[in-house]
Order: sequence, then C-alpha cells, then structure tokens
Amino acid sequence: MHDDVILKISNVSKSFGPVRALRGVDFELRRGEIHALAGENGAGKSTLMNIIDGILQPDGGEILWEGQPVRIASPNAAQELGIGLVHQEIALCPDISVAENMFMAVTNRSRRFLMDVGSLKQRARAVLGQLCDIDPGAIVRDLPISHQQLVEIAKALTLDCKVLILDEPTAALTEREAQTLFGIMRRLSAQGISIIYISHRMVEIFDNCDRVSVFRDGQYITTAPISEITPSGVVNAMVGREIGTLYPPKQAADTRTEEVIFEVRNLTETTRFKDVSFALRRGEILGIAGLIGSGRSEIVKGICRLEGDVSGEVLLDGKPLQLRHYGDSIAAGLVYLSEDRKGDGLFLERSIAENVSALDLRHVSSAAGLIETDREIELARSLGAKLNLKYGRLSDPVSSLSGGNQQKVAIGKMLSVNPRLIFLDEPTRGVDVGAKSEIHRILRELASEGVGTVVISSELPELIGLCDRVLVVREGRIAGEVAGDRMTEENIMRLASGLEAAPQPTLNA
Amino acid sequence: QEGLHCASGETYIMNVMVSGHPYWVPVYQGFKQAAEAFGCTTVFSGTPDYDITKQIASFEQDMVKQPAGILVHPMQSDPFIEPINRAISDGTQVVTFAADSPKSNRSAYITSDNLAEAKFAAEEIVKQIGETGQYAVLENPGQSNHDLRVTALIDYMQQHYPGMELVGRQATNQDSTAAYRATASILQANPELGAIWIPEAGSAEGAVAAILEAKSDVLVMHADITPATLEHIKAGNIHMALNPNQGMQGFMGFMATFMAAHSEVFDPFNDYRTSGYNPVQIPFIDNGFAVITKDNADSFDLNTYMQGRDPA
Amino acid sequence: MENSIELTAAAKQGSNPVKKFLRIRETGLILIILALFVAMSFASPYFLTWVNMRAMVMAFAVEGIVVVGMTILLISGGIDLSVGSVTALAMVIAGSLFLAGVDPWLASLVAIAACTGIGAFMGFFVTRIGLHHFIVSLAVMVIARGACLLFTGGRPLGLFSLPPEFKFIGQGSIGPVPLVIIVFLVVVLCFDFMLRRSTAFRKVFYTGSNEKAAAYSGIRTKRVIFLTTTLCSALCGIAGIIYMARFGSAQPTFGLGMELNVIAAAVIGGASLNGGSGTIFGAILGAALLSVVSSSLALLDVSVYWQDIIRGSILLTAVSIDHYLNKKRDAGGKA
Amino acid sequence: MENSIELTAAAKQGSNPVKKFLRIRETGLILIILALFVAMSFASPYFLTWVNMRAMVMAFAVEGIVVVGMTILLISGGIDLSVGSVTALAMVIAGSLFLAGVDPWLASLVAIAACTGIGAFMGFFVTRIGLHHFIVSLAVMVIARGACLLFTGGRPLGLFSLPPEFKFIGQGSIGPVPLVIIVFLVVVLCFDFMLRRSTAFRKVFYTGSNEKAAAYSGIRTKRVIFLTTTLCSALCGIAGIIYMARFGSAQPTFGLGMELNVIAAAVIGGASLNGGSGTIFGAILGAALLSVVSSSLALLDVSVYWQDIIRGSILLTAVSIDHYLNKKRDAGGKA
Ligand SMILES: Nc1ncnc2c1ncn2[C@@H]1O[C@H](COP(=O)(O)OP(=O)(O)OP(=O)(O)O)[C@@H](O)[C@H]1O
Ligand SMILES: Nc1ncnc2c1ncn2[C@@H]1O[C@H](COP(=O)(O)OP(=O)(O)OP(=O)(O)O)[C@@H](O)[C@H]1O
Ligand SMILES: [Mg+2]
Ligand SMILES: [Mg+2]
Repeated sequence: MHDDVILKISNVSKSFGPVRALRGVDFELRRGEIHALAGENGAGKSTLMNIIDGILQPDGGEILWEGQPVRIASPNAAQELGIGLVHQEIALCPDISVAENMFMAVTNRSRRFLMDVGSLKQRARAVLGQLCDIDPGAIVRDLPISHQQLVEIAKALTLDCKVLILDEPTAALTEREAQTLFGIMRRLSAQGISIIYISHRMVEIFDNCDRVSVFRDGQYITTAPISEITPSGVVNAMVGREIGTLYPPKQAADTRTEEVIFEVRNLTETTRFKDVSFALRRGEILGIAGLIGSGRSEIVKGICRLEGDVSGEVLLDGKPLQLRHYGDSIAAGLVYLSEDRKGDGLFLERSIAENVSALDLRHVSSAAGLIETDREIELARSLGAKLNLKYGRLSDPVSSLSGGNQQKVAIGKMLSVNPRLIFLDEPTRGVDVGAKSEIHRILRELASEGVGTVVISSELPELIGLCDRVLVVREGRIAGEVAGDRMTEENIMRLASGLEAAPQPTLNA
Repeated sequence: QEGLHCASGETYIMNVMVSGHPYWVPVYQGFKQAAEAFGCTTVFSGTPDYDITKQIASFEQDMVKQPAGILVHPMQSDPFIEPINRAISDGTQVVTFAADSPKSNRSAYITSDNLAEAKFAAEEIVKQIGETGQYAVLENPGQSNHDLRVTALIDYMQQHYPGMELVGRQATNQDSTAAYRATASILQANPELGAIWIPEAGSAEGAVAAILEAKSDVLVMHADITPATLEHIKAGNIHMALNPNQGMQGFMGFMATFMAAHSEVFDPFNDYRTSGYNPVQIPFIDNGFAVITKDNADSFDLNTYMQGRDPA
Repeated sequence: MENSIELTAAAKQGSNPVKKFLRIRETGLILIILALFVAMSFASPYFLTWVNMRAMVMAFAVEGIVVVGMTILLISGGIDLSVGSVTALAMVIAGSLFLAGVDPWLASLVAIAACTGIGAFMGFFVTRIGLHHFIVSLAVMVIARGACLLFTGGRPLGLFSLPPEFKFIGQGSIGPVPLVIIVFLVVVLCFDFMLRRSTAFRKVFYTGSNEKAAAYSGIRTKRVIFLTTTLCSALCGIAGIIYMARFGSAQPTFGLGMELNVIAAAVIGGASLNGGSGTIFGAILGAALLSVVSSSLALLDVSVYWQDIIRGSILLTAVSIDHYLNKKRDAGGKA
Repeated sequence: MENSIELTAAAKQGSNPVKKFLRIRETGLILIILALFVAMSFASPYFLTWVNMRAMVMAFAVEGIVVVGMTILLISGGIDLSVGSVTALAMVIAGSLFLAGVDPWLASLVAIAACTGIGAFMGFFVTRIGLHHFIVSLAVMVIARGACLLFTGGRPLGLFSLPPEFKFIGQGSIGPVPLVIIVFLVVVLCFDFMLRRSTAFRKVFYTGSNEKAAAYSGIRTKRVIFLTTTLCSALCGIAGIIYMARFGSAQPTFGLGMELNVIAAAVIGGASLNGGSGTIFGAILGAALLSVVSSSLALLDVSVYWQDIIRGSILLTAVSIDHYLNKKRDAGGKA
C-alpha cells in the first residue's frame, strides 16, 4: 500500500431495496492528490461519497482512515476525522443568512455559548471573496441557484479538513467561477489536502486532477494517473463501449433556411433585462451564453411568462402570441426546462411517471379528463428508454434517483408534450457523457424536425459543440452574437464580460 | 326623590363567561327589568371565551368603570376570591349567580338548586317507569352544575331506589354529534333501557335523534331548554325538561346587588358595624325551576319571549 | 409517499390478491380497524349488529363530507380551521331564512352559496394577499362563529316545522339504509375516484407537492389553491344543511372543535400536512377509526374518566402501527 | 425570512434610527398595536389607566410563557396541540399532591417534571417512531385531558390553603408590578436573547429551515427536535404552576382551545408553520395584539354578538397589513 494513503475503501457495498448502488467497490485516496471520480449517472459516485461522509452506512466492506479501520457513523464523525463534502444537491438552510449557513458545522461544534456574529460575517466574507461577490448577510432563499452553489462550496472551504469531496460542483457554474475553484483546489492540494473531484466534464478532470477512478453500475472499474489515460479511455471505462464523436453534426449547410420560426421583439422587464430581441430560424439550435447572474434565465422565463412583469412582443411562426401565464405558453407549444430541477423542475416525492406527464395531462388522459394510467406509464417508459433513464420502477419517487437521472426525468417531462419551441436551461447539468451526447442527439433531431431549440449553458464547450449560433447576454442585454468560425470560447467570454464592443448581430429582428 | 332609587349614572354590570350562550339571555332580561324599576343603568359584560384568565381580565376592566355593583357568574370559585374582594374594598358590591365563590366577600349568591332538580328528575323517572329498571345519563365532566345534576341524581337513585340500575354514563360535553354517538351505543348495549337523564339541552338534541332512529321508547328527561328540545317535548319524543328560572335568577340577582349597594337602608341585628362587612348578606337564594311538559311548552320559547326585547 | 399511480401500478404488478392488498397504502388502517372489530365483537354481543353498524356510520357520515373537503385542501397544501363554524353557519343561515318564511330548499342553497363565498374569501386572502391558510382560516373561524351568534342572538333555532320531504334528507331511509349514509358514500366515492383519476384533481397533488414546480408545469397554482379552499367550505355548507335536516335544529355553537377531529382523520388516513399526498379513502378510514373507538368505548360503558386516556392511547398506537406497516411495505416493495 | 442575524445586521447598517426601526421584522406589528392604543385611548377614558394596562398584560402573561415554548417548537419545525391540556395537567398534578399533603414546592417540581416527561414522550414518538408532531400532540392532548379528569374526578381542586409564600408567585407584586409580569418578562427576554444569539438555539433555526442540511453539517437534528418538544411542554408545566398559584385552584378543564390562541400568536408574530423562522419578540407582540383586541372589545361593551366578528376581522386586517409592510420592507431592502 502506498504510504501516503489517507483514505482507503475496500469492498464496500450498498443497496437501496432492489437497487444495488455499490457492489464491493474499492477506492484509494492519497494525501495531497486531486482524485477525479468518473462514472455514468447512477454509477454510485454520490452514494460512495455519502458513505464516506457518514450520511449513509455501507451494507458491507471496510473504510480505512490513515490505515485504521473506522466506522463513520454521522457527518459529525466525518468532520471530526477531517472530511468535508460539497453535496451534489444544494443543502442549505433557505431562511438563514449566507454567513450562518457557511459556519453551521463550526457553530455546531463550538463550545461557545454565544454566536459572534461580527466575526462570523468577516470570516464568511474572507472565504467567499475567493470565489465571488456575495453578501454574507443575504438570506440564502433570495440567492439564485448558481450563487447557492457557490455558497455550498464556500461552506466546505470553511471546514478545516484533510479530505475535501466535491460532488459535481461546477454543474451550475460558468467557466470563470469554475477556474477560480480549480485555483483554490490546487492551492489546497499543495497544502497537503486531498480532494475527491466528481465531474462529468472530461476537460476539467484532465486539466486539474492527478488521478482518476472510474465506476460503472456500482462497480469499481479502474484507477489511473491522468498522464496514463486519455479522455476516451475514461469514457470507454465508464460506458463499457466506445463513444464516437461527442457532439452531433451541426445543421447541414443545404438545409439552412432564412425561415424564422420564432421571434422576440423588445422584451423588457422592470429590473432584470431590457430591450431583448432575437430570432430563431428553422432547423438551428440557438445557444445563450453569459456570466452567472447576467440574466439569461430571466429572459427566457420572461418569454414564457414564468416570472417577472414583462413587456414586448413574442411571435411564433410570424404570429404574435398573447401570453399571460406559463399555461398559455405551454398551450402554444413553448416549454422551459428549469435550471433548478430540485426547486422548481420536479415533484421529488411523486413518482417518475407522474413527473413526466405533469406538463400537459391531456396527453395521458381520456376526453372526459380521466387519467389513463397505462398511457401515463407507457409515456414514461418510452421517454425513459429514449433518455437511458436508470430507475427501479416507474412508480418510485423521483427523489430515489441519482442526480443525473433526475435531470433526465426533467428533460423527459419537456419532451412529453411534443413542443414547438423548447428552452433548455442547463439541460445537461449533472448528466454523464453518454447520456449527454444522447440528449444532444435528441436536441439536434428536434431542431431538424422544425422544433425551435434554445439552449442556455454555462459550459462553453457544450454551447460551441452543439449550437449553430450563440447569443451572449450581459447585464440583461444581448451583448452580441457569434456563429460559425467566430464561435470560440474566447469570443464568447469577451462579449460576456464586456471586454470588447459587441459585433453587430447578423440577424436582427 | 324619596326611597330606593339609583342616582343618575349608577351602573350595575352582569359579568359572565361564554357570553354568547343563550342561557344568559333571560337572566339578563330579569336583571334589566329589575334595574329599570329602580332607574338604574345596566351593562352586559364578560368574555365570549371559556377562559378564566379572560373572564378575570374583563371583571377587572369592569372595576375600572367603578360600577355600583357587579352580578358575576364566576367561572371558577377560588380565582375570583381576590378580584371580588378587591372590587368590594374599592366600593363595588359583588353578588354571584349560578356559580359561587364562597370564600370571597360577595354578599349574596343566587342559583338554581341542582340537587332539587336532580331529586325531582329521579322521582319523575321512577314514577314513569317504576322502581326497578335501567337508566343512563349523559354528562359533561368539569362543568360543575351539570356535574351536580348528574351525580346528585345517581346518588339519589342509589339511596332511595336500589332497584334502578345505572347502565350507561357517557361524557358528551354539550356536543350533539357526540351525544348521538353515545346514546346510540348505550341503546345498543342496553335494549332494556328505560330512561335517560341529560343535564343540558345540547346533548339532548343528539340523544333524541339516536333514540328516534333506533325506534326506542326510552324516557328522556333533561335540564335546560332549546327550541328543538321544546319541539321534541311537544311531539312527545322528550318526556319533560327542567328549566331553571333564569328570569328570577337575574331579577333576584339585581335585587341582591342593588340592596348591597344601598345597604344604608338596613340596620340588622348583628356585628356588621364593627366587623365592617355589608349588612345585606344572603348566603343562598334559590331561583327555582320550571317543569316543561307538552302542556306548558309554548311558554318556553325563548325566541318568542325575546321578540321586541333588546338583548343588550 | 403513497399516490394513486403507484397504487394502481403496484396493484397491477402484484401477482396474487393478498400481495396486492398489502401494497395499498390504506392496508394498515384497514387491518387496525378490523382488529378493533374482532376485539369488539368478542367484547360485546351488540357490536356486530346491523343497528349498531348503522349508528356508527351515522355518527361520522356527515362529518365525513367535511373530511373529504379537508383532505383535498390538505393535499393542495392548505388547511382550514373554520370548518366547524362554517358548518354551523350553514345551519344558522338556512334555519333563519326558513323561519323568516323562505322555502327551505332555497334557504339551503343560499346557505351553501354563502359558505362557498366564505371559502372564496379565504382563498382570496391566501392566494392574493399571500397569508397562510392557518391564520386566515383561524380568523374566519372566529368571524363565522360570531356571525352564528349574531344571526341567532346566540339562541338555537328550533326547525321542527321543516317540511317532511326536507327532513327526509337527514332522517329518511332508502330501504334499510339511511339517506345520509347514501349521500356520504356517493360523495366519498365520487371524490375518491376523481382524486385518483381526473386531471383536474391531479393538479391538486402537483400543487401541494411542490407549488413552484407545479407553476413551472403551467399549472395555475393559485387558482388550484383558491378552488380547493372554496370547495372545502362548500362541502361544509352541504354538511351543515344535512345536519340541520337531521337534527331539526340549528345550533350556533355546533361543531366546536370539529376542525381538529377532521384534520386528525385526514392525517391518520395518510394525508400530509405539508401537502402533496393523501387519499379520500384513507381519510374516511381515519374518520371511521376515530368513530369506532368512541362508539366502542360508549358501548362497553368505559368510565368517563378513563375514556379520553384510552382514546388518545389507541389513536397513538394505531398511528404508530400504521406508520410501521407502511415503512415495512415501502421497504418490502423495494426489496 | 427574518432572523436575528439579519436583524442585527440591518440594524447596524441603518444610518438613522427611524430607518433602523423600519427594518425590523416586528415593526409592522408594533405600529398596528400602537394604532390600536391610540384609537382605544380616544374611545375609552378607562383604557390608558394603570389598572387596565395591568389587567391586559395579566391576561396574557402566563400564556405568554407557553407562547415562548410554542414559538421555539415552531421554529424547529414542530407544533404542539397539547399545550392547553398539559398546562391543566400541571395544575392538577401539583394540586392533587398538595392536597395529599406534599409540600407545594415539591409538588410543583414533580408536576413540572411530569410535563417535561410528557414532552419527552412526544419527542420520542416524533423523532424515534417518525410520526408527525400534529398527530402525536393531538393524541397527547386527549390523553392529558383525560388524566386531568381522572385525577380530579372532573371537579376543580380548591387550593386556598396553599401557603402565602407560594401564592406570592401568582398573586404577589414587587412594587406596583405583579410578580407574574416580571417572571413573564424575564422568560421572554432570556429566550429572545438566546434564540438570537446562542449557538444552541441557532441550531433550532437550522434544523427547522432544512433538516437535511442541518444534519449534513453534523447537527443532531433529532435531538434538537426532541429538546424543543420537551422544552415546550416543560414551559407549559411552569405556566400551569403559576396559574395555580395565581388562582389558588386547579381546574381540570383549564386551557381548552389554548393551542389555537398560542399558535396564532406565534404565527402573527412571524413564526413560520414550516419551521425555520420566528422570533419570541414577534410572538409576544402577536399575543399582545390578540389580548389587546379582546380587552378593548370588553372595555367598550361591544355586544357579544358582534365581538367575535370584530375580533376576527381585526385579526385578519392586522395580519394583512403586517404582511404588506413586510413585503414592502423586503422589497425596499433589496432595491
Ligand atoms: N435514497 C435512495 N433510494 C433508492 N435508490 C437510491 C437512493 N439513492 C440513490 N439510489 C440509487 O442508487 C444508484 C446510485 O446513485 P448515485 O446517486 O450514487 O449515482 P451517481 O453516480 O452519483 O450518479 P449521478 O452522476 O447521476 O449523480 C442509482 O441507481 C440511484 O437510483
Ligand atoms: N430570486 C431572486 N431574487 C432577487 N434577484 C434575483 C433572483 N433570481 C435572480 N436574481 C437576479 O437576477 C439576475 C439574473 O439572474 P439569472 O439567474 O437569470 O442569471 P443567469 O444569467 O441565468 O445566470 P445563472 O443561471 O447561471 O445564475 C441576477 O442579478 C440575479 O442576482
Ligand atoms: Mg451523484
Ligand atoms: Mg440561469
């Protein structure tokens, strides 16, 4: 055994009823290394991390901490050992301030009788400052989901830990925040702190990690130093087969048309965005890029009348739409996939089938307005198959699925209504490479069938790989547009951060 | 003006708990009628809640107005000792009615004689169904006058008619649905049941519904009266009801309070001067009760009585 | 975690009938009630008689209609403390109008309409002003009780003179079965079916489960909550009219404390106070359990001073057993 | 959305005192109560007298202690319907023991311990069995009331013979101020301070706001909930003893319906029924509002038939205004 192994997992198993989430897995973490963990959705990564953090107890197997066998009975015990975990799902107290949330564990262990509010905020500001500019006094409920994710990360940084686990921390972050995070990770590892880093983004793994371990179907497959394996090797180990090109081909030049299927004119909302105009041509996938908080989500939600007091024109197939609330949008064929699947995308306690059909029950009901269970189950089954959903039974609550599989249910829900125009806000958030390319393929198919497809993503490679054209949003306005050769990360970042005057959009409404 | 008469602005307050309860309505009418005869002003006060703390607060607020006297129905006896004594030492005379605070310095207590009611009911039951048989009671534990009506009847039966067997005793707390359920079960368990005694009218309504449904011919007797039980008496579904003489309660209540406030007219043969208590001391006044049967039922419709009268 | 789909789906998957039965959410409650029945039929020869059964059902049938409304409201994420006063108000309004010479059927319609209006009023405060159901319905509970007192001067109304065909609603029978029970069963079956199957009521589940996600599914959640709030009060109105026909009187103090009983029934039956789950069938079983316990204690002539203690203990035990069985079922279903 | 830290933070940021005041969560309630005071002092010459003020505070001081416990429990995500019966049970136990010859101080300790035990019993069912607070405390409400009846045979216990130094707790004054009010203020101030500042009570907020997140941070949330449940019952026990000393009697039917009043006070004061937020200060203002309204109606001799209607309407109006002001404050704070 390597001398410097701080944590060793051997032969750990865990089942949830019939689902065998982990089957005798091994895992080894060295002092000061950044160790990536890769695997398809539902491979058991989060489950293993929850076991290491004492949230779940393994059914069998052994955990060795600095060579000694340990039982980690609770998160408290994990913290005492020096283990910190950033959860895949945000776990913050919505009614409480950012500062208090960050120091919850510290408060818990503190022997002091009184809180020291002043120093709490100061220390919170210091830690937050490394990541972004969030007021430590703000109430978490009021923060957008991406900021909550940052708070969640900052919270783990406050722990004085020897092992830091980051479970898909960058899923909701843009490049800039992600890079800051990587900087912090490298600094920590230089200080001798070990980091387990879970991500579905190969680039991140290969740019920042020392070693990578791969899980498949609850089983441990392999571990290799980054220098000795290629991205396609990792993917191969994950999926058990070769995956061809990551992104589907772009819109073929000969199918390109100037036919505008959807158009937005001078969309304005009181505080969040102003004068937004753009058009969508048949067959293309339109991307929307921007920094965190730039207002991408707000614009799209505004179009669908989900939020805000919006004025401006929205035209579908040249005809103006009279939308008053989101129900009207759905009726007109406009649907929106939320970036916050847990908060407003899914009914976690209800079954997979009921979630999939929720957007428009007419698809699964008789003329008399009665739900036909067979049709509902069938709908979920077919969409589940299409999206490679991993589940026990369709009647299981969505909360029992892994993060990425929950995301697939959310996407399935959008697809269930055969939309005319689909807005996807971070559609592949937390989705594994295989499923991701499957989703991309489906989106491309939809686009070529004439369904309008608009994708918001913080992952620039995804936007560039998938979209035919990308709009860049900055501070609630469209800062510019890139397409073709000009669609590079550099160009997009420049527009997003306002370093360069906006080039004229090629197609102005 | 000569004789007993109120000075202008001289006010008498009647203070109760659960002030929306219809029981108080004729009591207050009696109170007011007596007051009008003496040219006095009256106020109906208290708390709508079944809450001792709130009633004491309202009593203390009455005291702020410095009335000549308060006729109070103390929800509980001991908690009122201190407030009543304070009121008296501040110059407001206090008389209790329908419930007492015997350890306080209140000068009089007017009430129905629950023991007499119970005895009358027992005798009537025996008269109707004979000296041997089964009977049941509904009750309302925690409410002292209802409690007394029931326990006194049971004791009386035990002492005088050992042949009468108590086969059912259920708490219904004035809830007609609960009374329906309890009575239905008692009827089931005791097909030979001869009579049932209910200490108030709310439960009687539910009990009668159960008896009618079971097509049983149990003799029903209850205390107090509501329009619905009145109709049942007329229809023969209820044998009779015993109703405390509420008007007399209020009337005598006022008289006692008024006399206590005007005690200067009275110089009794005792030590009141040296001991300093009010010379008008009446330990107990029985306001009596009426027996309501088919024949006289028409005189007991409160809604008819209240026509053209001001409840406040 | 129960829900209609899971139920039906599970029922379909189950191979043998026993397994099917064990998968249903309500099985625990049914078993507990059955156990009570068996125990009681040994304890008292009168228990298993038709007359006793009828009396026991009659004891909760009308309140059962209110339980239906409350369950739907709970599923949508609301709660209503005013049910007792609103039921009483329906009696009082209809009774007063009748005594003032209005046709009793018309009077009843007006009363039900008034209760529906009260529900809409509460719905308005909840959905438009943004107050919590608890506090709004508490205020309305007080106001409606006050209105009962105001309309009657606090005096019960004797309505013996109601025409027999009107009284038939509350006192009549069709064959051996009281009309009240028939009405109750119809209401229960209709709403149970609709809650399991209709798209409209499915939206109630979505709204209660995650209001934001429901809004993001295009459901007008405020309207759903407004309607469930209104429906609950409307059903209270109907219950009030049936009570009036049954007792031939209108008591301004009727239904004190009814809210806790009704909410307890729904919760025992599996409704979540956080919204999103519950069934009518379960809630009615909950009401039945409470009622059977009370009736049994009366039938056995248990001392008044012991009854509350026994009743509370049985309630706690039953809920614990049910909870345990459901946990086992959930785990077993997955194993 | 309020919480102490925000409050202190806001207070620190505020430049001028008026702005500071307007930022506090409770400002709306304070303004509403002030408005009532001004109106009442015009309406009745007796309102602004020392005796009336004392009577109004005395009317909610002891219940206020229960409000403290309920607020903390609500913040942790629980609720307790048994507060009325448990308070009565404390009186009854202490009273019965005293009548049986036990020293009243010892009897009181035993009674408070018993209530604490009841709280622990409820906490056990909630945290270990996994039942909902609502249903557990409902069952315990019934059981405790039954125990009151059983111990007393349904009759109030006269405790006039309590020694004067014991009665002093409930009836004595220090200077012009009744001891009850002093005790009440001390309890309120202590718990308000601790809830804002102490590490132990901050965990209550974390647990109620998101139990899972709190558990992930190592907080033993079940223990927190167990303790808040126990604390609430213990405070009921203390309140019961003070009532006993004040009234010199123990009434088995005491505190019927107290739970709704107490919960309403906490909710009016900003406590969330979903847990995670609330303040003692706000809850006590809520209790004060309810009490001032009741007292004012009594003082003005408003007809009983109108009192409930007016009371309910004022409650609804006050809560709406408060809600509106808070929304404005929140929006203002962000703009
Ligand atoms: N609480 C639970 N109940 C039932 N099944 C569960 C539960 N939690 C996880 N599972 C199952 O365990 C398996 C592993 O889930 P896990 O969350 O560990 O996957 P993951 O590798 O983290 O996937 P992702 O990349 O999507 O986050 C999945 O099949 C999931 O459905
Ligand atoms: N609930 C909210 N309350 C107040 N401000 C909000 C809220 N949600 C978002 N905002 C603000 O609205 C602006 C736009 O946020 P939005 O979430 O649309 O950004 P985005 O471009 O979609 O970025 P991301 O989704 O990555 O966070 C930001 O300034 C954000 O702080
Ligand atoms: Mg995961
Ligand atoms: Mg966004």
